[in-house]
Amino acid sequence: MITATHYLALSLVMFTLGLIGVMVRRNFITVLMSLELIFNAVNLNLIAFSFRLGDLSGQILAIFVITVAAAEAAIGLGLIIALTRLKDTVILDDANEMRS
Amino acid sequence: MDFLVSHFAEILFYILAALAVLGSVGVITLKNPVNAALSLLGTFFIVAVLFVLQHAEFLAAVQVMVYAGGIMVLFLFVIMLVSVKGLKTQAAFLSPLVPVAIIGAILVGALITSAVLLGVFATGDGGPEALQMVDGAVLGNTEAVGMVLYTKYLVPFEVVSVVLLVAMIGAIVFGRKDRFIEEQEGEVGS
Amino acid sequence: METQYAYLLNLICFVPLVGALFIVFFLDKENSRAIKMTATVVAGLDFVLSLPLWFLYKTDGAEFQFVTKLDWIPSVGVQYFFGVDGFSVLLILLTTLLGLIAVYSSFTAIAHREKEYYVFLLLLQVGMLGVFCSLDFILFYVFWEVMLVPMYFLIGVWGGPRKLYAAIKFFLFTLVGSVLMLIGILALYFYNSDGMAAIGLPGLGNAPTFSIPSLYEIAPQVPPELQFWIFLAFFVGFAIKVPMFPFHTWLPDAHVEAPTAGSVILAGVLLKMGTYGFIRLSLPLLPDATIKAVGWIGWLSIVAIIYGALVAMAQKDMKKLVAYSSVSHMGFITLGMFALNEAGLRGSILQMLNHGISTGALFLLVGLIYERRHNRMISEYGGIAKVMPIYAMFFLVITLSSIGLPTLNGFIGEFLILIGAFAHKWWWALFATSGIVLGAGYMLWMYQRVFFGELSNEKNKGLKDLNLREQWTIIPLIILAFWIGLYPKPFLDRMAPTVDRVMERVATARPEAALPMVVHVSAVDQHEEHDEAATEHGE
Amino acid sequence: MSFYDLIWLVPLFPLAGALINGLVTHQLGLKKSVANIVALIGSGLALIWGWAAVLQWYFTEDHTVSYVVKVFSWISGGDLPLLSGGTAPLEVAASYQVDPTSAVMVCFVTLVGFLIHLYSVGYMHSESDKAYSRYFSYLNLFMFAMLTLVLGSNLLVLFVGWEGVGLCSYLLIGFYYEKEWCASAGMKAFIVNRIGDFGFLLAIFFTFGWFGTLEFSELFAVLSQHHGDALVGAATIIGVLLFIGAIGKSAQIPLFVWLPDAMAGPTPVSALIHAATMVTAGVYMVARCNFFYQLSPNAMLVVAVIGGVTAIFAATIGLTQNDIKKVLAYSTVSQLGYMFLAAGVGAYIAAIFHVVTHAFFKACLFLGSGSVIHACGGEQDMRKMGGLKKYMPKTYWTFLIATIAIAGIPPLAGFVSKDAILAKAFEAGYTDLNGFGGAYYGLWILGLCGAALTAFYMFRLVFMTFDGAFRGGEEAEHHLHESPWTMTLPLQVLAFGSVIGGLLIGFPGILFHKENWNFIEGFMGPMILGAHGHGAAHAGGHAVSFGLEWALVGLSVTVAAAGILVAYRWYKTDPEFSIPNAMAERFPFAYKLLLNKYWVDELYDATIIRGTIGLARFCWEFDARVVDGVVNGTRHVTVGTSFLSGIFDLKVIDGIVNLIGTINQTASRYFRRLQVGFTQGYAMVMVFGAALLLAVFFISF
Repeated sequence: MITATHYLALSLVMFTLGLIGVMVRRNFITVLMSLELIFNAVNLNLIAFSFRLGDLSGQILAIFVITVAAAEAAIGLGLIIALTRLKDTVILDDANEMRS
Repeated sequence: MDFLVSHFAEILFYILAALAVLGSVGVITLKNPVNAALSLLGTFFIVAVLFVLQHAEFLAAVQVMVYAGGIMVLFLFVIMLVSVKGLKTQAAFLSPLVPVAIIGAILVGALITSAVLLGVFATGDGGPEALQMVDGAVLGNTEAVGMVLYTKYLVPFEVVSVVLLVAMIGAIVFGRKDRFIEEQEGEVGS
Repeated sequence: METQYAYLLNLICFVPLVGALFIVFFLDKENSRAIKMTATVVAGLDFVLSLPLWFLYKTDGAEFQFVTKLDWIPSVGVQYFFGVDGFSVLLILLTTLLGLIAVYSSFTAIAHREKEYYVFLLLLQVGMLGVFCSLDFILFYVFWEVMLVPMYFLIGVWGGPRKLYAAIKFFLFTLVGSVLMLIGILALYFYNSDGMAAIGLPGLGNAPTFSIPSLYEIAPQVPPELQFWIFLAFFVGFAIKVPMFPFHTWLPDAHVEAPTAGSVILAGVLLKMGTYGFIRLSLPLLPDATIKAVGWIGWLSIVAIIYGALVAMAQKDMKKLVAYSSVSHMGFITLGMFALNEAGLRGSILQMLNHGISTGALFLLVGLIYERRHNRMISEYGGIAKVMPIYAMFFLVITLSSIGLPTLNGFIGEFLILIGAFAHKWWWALFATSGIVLGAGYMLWMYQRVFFGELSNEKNKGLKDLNLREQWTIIPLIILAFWIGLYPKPFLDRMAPTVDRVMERVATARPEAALPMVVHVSAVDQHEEHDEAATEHGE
Repeated sequence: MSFYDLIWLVPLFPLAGALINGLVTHQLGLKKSVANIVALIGSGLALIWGWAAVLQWYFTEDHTVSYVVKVFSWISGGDLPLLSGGTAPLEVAASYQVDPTSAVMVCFVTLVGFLIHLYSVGYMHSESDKAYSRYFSYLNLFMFAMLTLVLGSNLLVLFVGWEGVGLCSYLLIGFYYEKEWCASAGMKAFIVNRIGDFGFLLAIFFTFGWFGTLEFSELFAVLSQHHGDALVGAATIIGVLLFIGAIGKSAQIPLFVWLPDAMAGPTPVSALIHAATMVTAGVYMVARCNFFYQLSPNAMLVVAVIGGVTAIFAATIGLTQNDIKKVLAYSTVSQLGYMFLAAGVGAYIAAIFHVVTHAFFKACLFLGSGSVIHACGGEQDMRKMGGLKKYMPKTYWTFLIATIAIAGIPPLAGFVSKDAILAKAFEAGYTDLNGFGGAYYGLWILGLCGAALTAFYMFRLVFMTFDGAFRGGEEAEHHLHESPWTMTLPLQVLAFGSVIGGLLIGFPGILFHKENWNFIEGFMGPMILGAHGHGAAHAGGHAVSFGLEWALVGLSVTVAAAGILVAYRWYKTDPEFSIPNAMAERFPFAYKLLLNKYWVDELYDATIIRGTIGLARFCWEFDARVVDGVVNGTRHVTVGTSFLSGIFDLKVIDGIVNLIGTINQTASRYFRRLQVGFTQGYAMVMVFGAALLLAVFFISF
């Protein structure tokens, strides 16, 4: 019978993969995508507990997480556009000066 | 066959889990960002299904609409913008840091699991059914969520809306071409 | 406790202070005449005030007379306790006389910064008089320290070429001594009141007090070991001041570098502080330790006598020679004192006066010639008697007084000391008398090289003899020298009660520290229980 | 109030004279005549008062006891434990006494003193006014000191006089202080005396230590009772120590070096101090303290031996001296040896008698030599004199009489007293006094040889100076003149004294069975311990038979005559003194030995004087290096530690502070590399940070 542990294990794997993605990939967009992955893992976790505890607040929190993720993605992509306009590159390494 | 039937739920979960993991790995390893985006899209869908399994139907819907529909479209749009400008997108990995990152991630993962394992033993008073009940009448998950959202969690709801607003403004500011940046470039050039 | 005329003592002690303050505030630096006059008047007044002490002191009266006793720090038992006995009266008179002479002998000697000079001279006087008058340990210690500072400045500012080295050496040497003395005082104080828990020594439980007469009472009860340590602390403090043999090296430097008046007072009175301390504090307060210490202190004094005389013989500088000669003379005084019999003690007290007079005069004389020729090397002089006959005559009389020629003061003191030392241990007198022969040797040799022979050195031809003022710095001392030489009875009578009391107190020592001097001890069983009444053996 | 009650006026008059001369006439530079009058009055009054007191005392008081006059109590030293147990109060009074010994001494000291004062008036005339008054003030001061010494009633007052005369001899020898060797002679005299006084002082302490008193009368009483041998040890120690003092003062063997040099002083000084009075103080002291010597045979032997040896030793040196005053000086040392020989054999009265007679003729000789030197313009070398007989008849005759007296030709004073000494010496040997008979015999023989030598060198002196031709230069011969009356009168008085003095004072009654004619023996008898009654030394009757006495007289006269003949033969007949010169070549070493006084001075100089100065220098070096070194050492140590703490402070503490600075710097250099905008790096750091936090959380949980 699938218990919360299974879901937790899955969310853990997804979280770790997302984390690796953020740290390893040089492409800014891919990094954002990995970030989205982490968000999903968190949601999965919340839902698992919400199901297990029979308490809706888990789902409410997941909704909020999704909205924040959306906002975050918007901002991230805005950044990418600004970056590309400035540096014509999307590789994170080149963006290493604070000056514009 | 009865094995399949009796264990249908477990088998379904394992398949979905495997697919989710595969999708995640794809997001990380695929060189071309478009392929990665698609793999991410797949992962979103798998997660939505999992939500359904967990009686979080409203959430699954929201997941599909917001994530898959909204954010993925945004990503693809930006990817297209980037490839139109012909920016170099190869050299995907930071070779020296790969092992460090992996170890780090596993470490964090191990720590979180242990936290979670400890949490597993937490027991709630309600069962899975409670997810659909509103004042004792099983209405459905969405009604239950709406009821709770607009009563108990009204303040956070408002706060989140403000966050969204701020994000929009930010995105607009980044997005449009305004005089400020030209001046910078003009100044730098002189 | 005769307290009649007590105001006199306070007046004597603090008139110079008032004078000094007056000079500081009311006289400006330029008109040196006014400063000199005030200083002389103040010193003169001080001397005149001290004269009645000589007549009013009743030899058969109470032990301490002219007593003023006021509470100063009652919680700790410190009192403003002034009082004198015969011995202090004599020293006070010596101090005021030498102070007066020092002031009016330095009119021409000191040119720069006269104002501070006279102020320091008067402050020094206050310090010295305070030491002789105070009968409270803390008051005694305060004046003991007060005395150092002006002397340090006198040497340090108006001294000769190596004045700073000498001043600092003098100051540090004496300071170390006085600090150790303070430790001794405190040890005694605590033992008297509530004991020293730290070293597990139970106190006597009396009321805490620093007054010396009351500590005299408890002296016999102090255990011998503690007495020994306190004696050692006192000994170092006083031996440096005397100065006794190993601690004497500051004296020649201090004398050579000090200005004339400074070294007159240094030799005349400051050296007496050490011996005064011994007689006033060490002997009566620590009878057992004194008796044990008689042996090695005797040897130290004999070494000082002979060693001082020999080193004096090898000197080329007149002041250094006189300085080492006073080491030898002070050796006599300590020898007489630790012979622990009446003649020895009387001799040492009288010799203190004599040494003050003769060495003080010697330094004045050397100072006078130094003022003329700014040189103290004996080789520079020769045949001075032809040019300065009066000076030569004065110098001769003082030299004879210092080598102890009969009919002069030196002889009386030395004779009493030697016969006292002889009564104690006969070979003590043997060695000490050789000191007299050496003394005659180096003094006359110096006198001959300076005054006799041809007037070879050109610079000496123009020397003019002493004028009236300069003569009157020496004449009072010569008159005193002849007076003590020919008729010492009044002096001896005034110090007799002090000597008897010190002897009584030393005799209270426990039997096992028996008085070694009485040759054949009657068959007193030595090892009976020691706190049984100390039987008076011998007589 | 009789004269002798105010006996203390006798020393006071010269003291007053000295003070007036010293302070008034000298300072104001008054004329010589003032100084003369004051000085002469001073010593004259002493003479008159002294003789009056003595005579009055002689006729009214009992002679056998000394009449003590206490002036004031001088030193009071409280109770003192004695060597003999118990305690005694130390009460020393300034008191004088009149008794036979001091009477005799006072008489001849005042007389000779006054005569020499008179003589000095003429002799010192050439000096400046100031020096003149200074001279007379010192001379009067000497009279005061000598009279105090003689009249003192206890050892301490005697010591005061003792040191007083030492001081005056120092001042008067060094009178011509411009001349370096005069001053050093003065100092030498004083220091040698001081060495003698070292012994004297110890003797005083021992006396008080044993007897608890210093008064002669009390000591005499205590010692006359004690017959047991308990006190022999004490008496010996005190006797020997006292004798050390006497050696220093009366220039005996080890400490005689200062007397020949003392001739540097003016001649009247030599006459008064170094012939008549001061040098005899030692003899007087031994005679005064005879009770010590009577009790201890060893002390007496020591005195006798040193006296005898000095007599012969000084006589031998006198043979070769060419300076007229040096000859007289050595003759004085020799005569003093005789006096101590007499004291050593127990004949204290003979010693004092010889002192008196010696004072007369030796003073006459010195004053004579003074007028000779005065005439020859300060020349003292006999080889440059000669034939003065013609120019100075009075001086010549008085000089000749005195020489005959000293040579020991009867009936003059010299013979009487010297013969008495030799007789007593022989008798001591004969009666085996205290068991040292052999030693006394030897000393008697030495005495005889000495007498011969004395006669020889005295007549050598007379012949060399007064006979033959004048060997001095032409112009010196011109102002050869007889001295004024002030100088010749004292000479004549003294010559007269040396003629009749002997018989008058100590007539050798023994030779004529008339003991009581010997005035001095009777007069001073009671003063000598055991003179009557137990006296071991010489019992009532004479051990020596009558015939033997005359034989002794004959022997000593023949010996003296032999000496004179040899001198006559060698010096009178041939003016070139060929024989003595020949003798000198034959025995060059002996001649040089005697001429240079056995090199005693050089010996002392090399050993004692250089030794003490060397030791003194060593002590000074030691003092400067070691004792001061220790002090400076502590200074360096403290300076060193402060220096170290300075360095420590600089290096360690500052070091730490700087270290922290450098750490930051280097650390920042590394960290900077982390902060390069490498976003992924930041992410990684965040992950590590989070991991770390969680780990900590779990561990603590």
